[in-house]
Amino acid sequence: MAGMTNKVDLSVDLGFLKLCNPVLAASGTFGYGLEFEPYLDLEKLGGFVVKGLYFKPRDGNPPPRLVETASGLINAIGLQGVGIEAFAEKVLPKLRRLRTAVIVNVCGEDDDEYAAVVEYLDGQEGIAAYELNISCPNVKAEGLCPALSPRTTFDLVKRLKAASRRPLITKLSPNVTSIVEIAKAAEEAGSDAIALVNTFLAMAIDLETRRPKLRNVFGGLSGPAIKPIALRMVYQVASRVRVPVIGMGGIMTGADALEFLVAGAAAVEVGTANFVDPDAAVRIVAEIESWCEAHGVAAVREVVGAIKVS
Amino acid sequence: MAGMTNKVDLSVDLGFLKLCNPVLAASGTFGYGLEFEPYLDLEKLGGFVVKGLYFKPRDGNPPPRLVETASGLINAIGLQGVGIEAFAEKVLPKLRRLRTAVIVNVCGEDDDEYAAVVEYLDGQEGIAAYELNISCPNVKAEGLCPALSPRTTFDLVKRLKAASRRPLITKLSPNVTSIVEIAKAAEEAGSDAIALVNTFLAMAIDLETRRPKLRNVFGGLSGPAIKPIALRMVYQVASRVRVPVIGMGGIMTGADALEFLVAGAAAVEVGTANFVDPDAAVRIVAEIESWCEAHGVAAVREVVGAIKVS
Amino acid sequence: MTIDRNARLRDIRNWGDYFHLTIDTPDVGREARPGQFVMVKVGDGPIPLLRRPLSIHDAGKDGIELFFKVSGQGTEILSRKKPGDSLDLIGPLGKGFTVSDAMKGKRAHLVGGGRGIAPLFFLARELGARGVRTAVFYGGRRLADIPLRDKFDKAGIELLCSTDDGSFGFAGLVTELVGRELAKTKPDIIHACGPDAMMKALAALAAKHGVPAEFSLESIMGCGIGACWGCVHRIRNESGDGWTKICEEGPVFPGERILWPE
Amino acid sequence: MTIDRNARLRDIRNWGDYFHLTIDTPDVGREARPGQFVMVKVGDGPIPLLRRPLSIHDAGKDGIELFFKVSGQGTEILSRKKPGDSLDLIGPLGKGFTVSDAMKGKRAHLVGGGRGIAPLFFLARELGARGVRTAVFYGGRRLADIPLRDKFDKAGIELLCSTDDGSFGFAGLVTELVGRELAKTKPDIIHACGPDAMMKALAALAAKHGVPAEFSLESIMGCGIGACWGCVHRIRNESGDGWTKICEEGPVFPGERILWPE
Ligand SMILES: Cc1cc2nc3c(=O)[nH]c(=O)nc-3n(C[C@H](O)[C@H](O)[C@H](O)COP(=O)(O)OP(=O)(O)OC[C@H]3O[C@@H](n4cnc5c(N)ncnc54)[C@H](O)[C@@H]3O)c2cc1C
Ligand SMILES: Cc1cc2nc3c(=O)[nH]c(=O)nc-3n(C[C@H](O)[C@H](O)[C@H](O)COP(=O)(O)OP(=O)(O)OC[C@H]3O[C@@H](n4cnc5c(N)ncnc54)[C@H](O)[C@@H]3O)c2cc1C
Ligand SMILES: Cc1cc2nc3c(=O)[nH]c(=O)nc-3n(C[C@H](O)[C@H](O)[C@H](O)COP(=O)(O)O)c2cc1C
Ligand SMILES: Cc1cc2nc3c(=O)[nH]c(=O)nc-3n(C[C@H](O)[C@H](O)[C@H](O)COP(=O)(O)O)c2cc1C
Ligand code: FES
Ligand code: FES
Repeated sequence: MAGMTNKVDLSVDLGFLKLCNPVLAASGTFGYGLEFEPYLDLEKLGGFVVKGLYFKPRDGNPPPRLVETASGLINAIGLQGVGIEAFAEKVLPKLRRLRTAVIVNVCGEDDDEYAAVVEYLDGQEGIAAYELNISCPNVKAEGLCPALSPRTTFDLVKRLKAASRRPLITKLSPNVTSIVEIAKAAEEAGSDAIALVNTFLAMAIDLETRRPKLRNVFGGLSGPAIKPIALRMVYQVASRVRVPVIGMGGIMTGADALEFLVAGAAAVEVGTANFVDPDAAVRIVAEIESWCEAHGVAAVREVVGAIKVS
Repeated sequence: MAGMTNKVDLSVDLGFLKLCNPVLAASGTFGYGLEFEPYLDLEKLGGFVVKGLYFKPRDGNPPPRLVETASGLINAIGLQGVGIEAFAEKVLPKLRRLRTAVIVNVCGEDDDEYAAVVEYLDGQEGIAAYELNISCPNVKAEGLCPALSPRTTFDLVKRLKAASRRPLITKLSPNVTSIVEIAKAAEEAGSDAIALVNTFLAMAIDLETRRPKLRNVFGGLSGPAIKPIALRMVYQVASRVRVPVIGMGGIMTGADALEFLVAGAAAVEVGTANFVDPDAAVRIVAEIESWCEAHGVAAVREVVGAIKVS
Repeated sequence: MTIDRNARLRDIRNWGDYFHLTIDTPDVGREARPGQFVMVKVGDGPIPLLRRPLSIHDAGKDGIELFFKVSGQGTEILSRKKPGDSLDLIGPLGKGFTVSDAMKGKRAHLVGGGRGIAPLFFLARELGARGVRTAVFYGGRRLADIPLRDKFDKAGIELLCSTDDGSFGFAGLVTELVGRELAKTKPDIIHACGPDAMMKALAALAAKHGVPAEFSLESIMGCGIGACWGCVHRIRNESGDGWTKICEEGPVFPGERILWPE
Repeated sequence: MTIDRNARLRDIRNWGDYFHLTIDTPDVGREARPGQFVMVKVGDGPIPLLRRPLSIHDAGKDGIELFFKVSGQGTEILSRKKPGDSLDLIGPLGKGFTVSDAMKGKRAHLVGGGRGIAPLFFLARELGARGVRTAVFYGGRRLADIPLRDKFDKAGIELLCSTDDGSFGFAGLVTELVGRELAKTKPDIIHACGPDAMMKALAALAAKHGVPAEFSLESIMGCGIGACWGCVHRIRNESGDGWTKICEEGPVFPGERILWPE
């Protein structure tokens, strides 16, 4: 935690967005940001992505919505949320005052709803970018979502790119055969960055009752368990697309974050760790800084994509 | 470990093969079986699947070949093995004497090699079935294997079905968008059973050297970390195909095994657990038996597919 | 709402599976109100991954007390801590029971089932201090499940016990015991915490007798701070019946707002 | 080859990061030969998932001794065990150093670097018992890295120490110290265990002086029993140079069969 001396240049440049450091809080794990004010200084983050928003308020799935697994967490929240209007009226004015990047995670039941959210938000100030959540496994049957096919990814991103005045970050699903193919489709459609990964479609069974532990049957697996697969996908994608990649999946420490940067991520998102330690994201910033200092790294962007494969 | 009283009927019938209990040791984690004789009675297992065999001996990948992750293990062995002739001459005669199901995990660089292995083994006695390993992520670049597409799965299984006099179990890869689609392709092509899952394509990075921890860069993730995803896939497939499903992925205890059975698996395979406890597979048999006893389950097959989803 | 990474276990006692911890954590202790809870980190690694919610059993200027039953891996790990061990906890969290000076001279029934007794000691003390005439109904399956009897007695709190198997006190469910009392004297409020089935039955009972009631709900909690939306319960709101985060708006809700699952 | 789930830690000592365990495990103790190892389960959960290989530092009818350096999570957990704790280990595993009566009167150099000294105490004792004239070369970075000096001295085993920083004994790499001795007296065999770089340099040295040498190799091990193919090293075999499982055919190999990585 020592040494916030700013000797290390932690800033990263995504092209469309400059961040004071590469650590963002991940959507759905950081509420609307304000929930965390008692625990950390939001302005010490590179930024944060608010919980996924549909146009309309959503009630989400019935509980139980969470189950722990070995080094992992399965959630089936089902994107409960206040809807875009309540967000713009009640939450956004407070976020706007913060000197940190506020990214909105955009959802939709269908392409039209995504477009409506983007259009509506385009009329609002104080948003740095949209993260298109085309990859939530908890909403439709058995994890169906646009990010499962290059075609639906391309079509949706293309439409939203044309509709939006803001940069688009497309967030991909790991539940696919070729993450590279989907990433390329998003890039080709004009996405300004690629974020990955969302959660893995998973389930757990209560042996005594013989019922799924989640009322929704299926949920999304996150946490340290998924890190090795997420890191692999980030590495595969980062070397194949030109746009910046934002990596995530099981990041709990500065070292974890640095591994994603080394694999090629230009920035990272911290998800489940925020539940364990509400101040995890700023601790991770501090740990990255300490590591850079100890390793003579003057600017964190030097380690981005620095992986040596011979 | 108590109560091997045979009060519970542990036998399961895969149609083409009756097993004295539903627990098989998984390929690649149980050597050629004989390595485990000092630690357990092989005949107390439902059976075991020997390490993947190509026609020719194979040298495998350079080390490091293993790396531990949170509740997981990534391996990049690369299917080192003695080849089919040495196996038939030196190993098979010893296995033939065992009263347990010996299943051979069949590999190939291309379709012709798979066919050659099957043809060669068809001339040998003492094999209960072939498990077609069309899903090893450690052999070709970035995990490429036939099980990634329904087309290649169908073609290969169809060809091998026609070539083989023995039942075929097709072992699927979890690294796909729709496991159900691949399973159906295997079933349609004549596979007598579906085994899943093989390992998840993954990687780990050594932050200090900035190199992948595995010399092969990529490897396959197994162990408790993957169980929630594996269980989900087994559940999805079991309700969609008519042939029996053999489930695996992170089974460490009898309770884990029973969850796979409840999800619809007719039998299970135990993998990484064999490394931790060489007698894990028989312990799991005993734990299943105790659980059945304690829960008034007279025959383990009663719990197969017993999941209640309302 | 503090993260205290250096809370210190001063004392740990147990009766079978039930454990009582005394923890030095002044900031949390001073702020705490009855019915609030803390999120405790039980291990250092990712198993178990999440913190565990535990009600504040009592609080003072030096810290808090917890009372829990070993119910799985997390509470098992916690039960093996030793005096002097440092603990990492977040609290006080949530909104607690209604405690106000306006209650002076009124009568409150506090109903706890099993580990659900945890928050009621603190509540009984605070109500007592405000001149509320408080009776605690404490139910368990067997004698072994109501280990806090002496503690309430010593604190001079009126206590009525029940056990399902009749090994101590009233023989039967605690709700039956409460029902008999309600037939005699009607309190001004009921506060309760316990298994869902107990609370649901009690809610019906309270409604029947026209007594307002407050319930402390349980749920698996991902974060305890309103960030994960994991802990929801059906609650009647102005805007309709929605899934409401019990860590943030609760865990205590008035009975008439709670929609119990079938 | 036994799984002893009830091995018992009798004694644990340490010098900084280096730990010495005395373990009651009679079956393993009786069977053990120098250079063999055990696979120790360090935790009960899946973190870390795998057992850890540790050389048998000494053995007798009651059990074995281990000597290790805390090198990561697994050895750290092991270092926190207390006397009386039960341990779960498998062993003895692998093929050890060559120890035979035919060596009587001959001269052996044993070379250990850092934690690599572990198997050499048992070996030195067994060679000594067979009338082999044994000298142990024990190298470390600093004085703190060669904590077993006294133990060898007390056992009456000839010991030559080196430290890279010159804080004790010969100032320099242990291989330099061995090189100087080789220039004076040529042993009949060299046995070594230590970091790869040390062993590689020593192999060159031994070859130059025409002295046969045996090396105990290290690798990450998945199983220790030949089942996972994880622990391979390039070894010259009759059938060519292949990746060979060191848990099964090793961990000790004659120098001329080992192909060192670049
Ligand atoms: C606000 C709040 C206050 C609480 N206060 C207390 C208290 O003071 N004393 C006490 O003994 N217990 C209390 N609980 C319950 C306690 O949190 C759980 O018993 C504990 O989290 C179980 O963790 P575990 O790791 O031991 O068991 P696990 O292995 O996680 O779970 C054991 C079983 O309990 C279920 N479970 C897990 N977490 C919860 C939960 N939060 N609520 C209900 N069921 C759960 C699991 O699904 C499983 O069936 C409280 C819960 C809440 C929400
Ligand atoms: C046959 C054999 C005998 C051994 N005997 C001893 C002994 O007597 N005393 C002793 O101190 N150590 C010994 N080792 C090394 C010891 O096994 C490792 O230090 C230990 O497994 C590290 O585990 P960890 O969880 O503490 O560290 P980890 O966190 O697992 O690893 C720390 C670092 O060591 C590397 N590493 C992990 N396992 C091994 C390994 N098996 N060999 C080499 N590097 C590894 C990792 O890649 C990492 O860089 C032996 C190894 C083998 C193969
Ligand atoms: C409870 C929960 C809710 C989530 N909600 C969202 C969401 O609304 N939108 C989204 O894009 N991702 C959502 N995610 C996925 C995370 O943003 C992240 O992609 C994933 O959890 C992997 O990162 P982690 O392992 O660090 O948690 C959610 C994850 C969790 C655990
Ligand atoms: C070291 C290792 C080697 C493996 N080799 C093979 C193999 O040869 N053929 C195969 O089909 N699967 C192989 N597998 C995959 C396992 O059989 C199994 O599908 C996978 O490990 C998931 O099960 P688990 O989590 O219980 O280990 C291997 C797994 C490991 C860990
Ligand atoms: S526990 Fe996370 S929102 Fe309530
Ligand atoms: S450690 Fe598994 S084969 Fe050697």
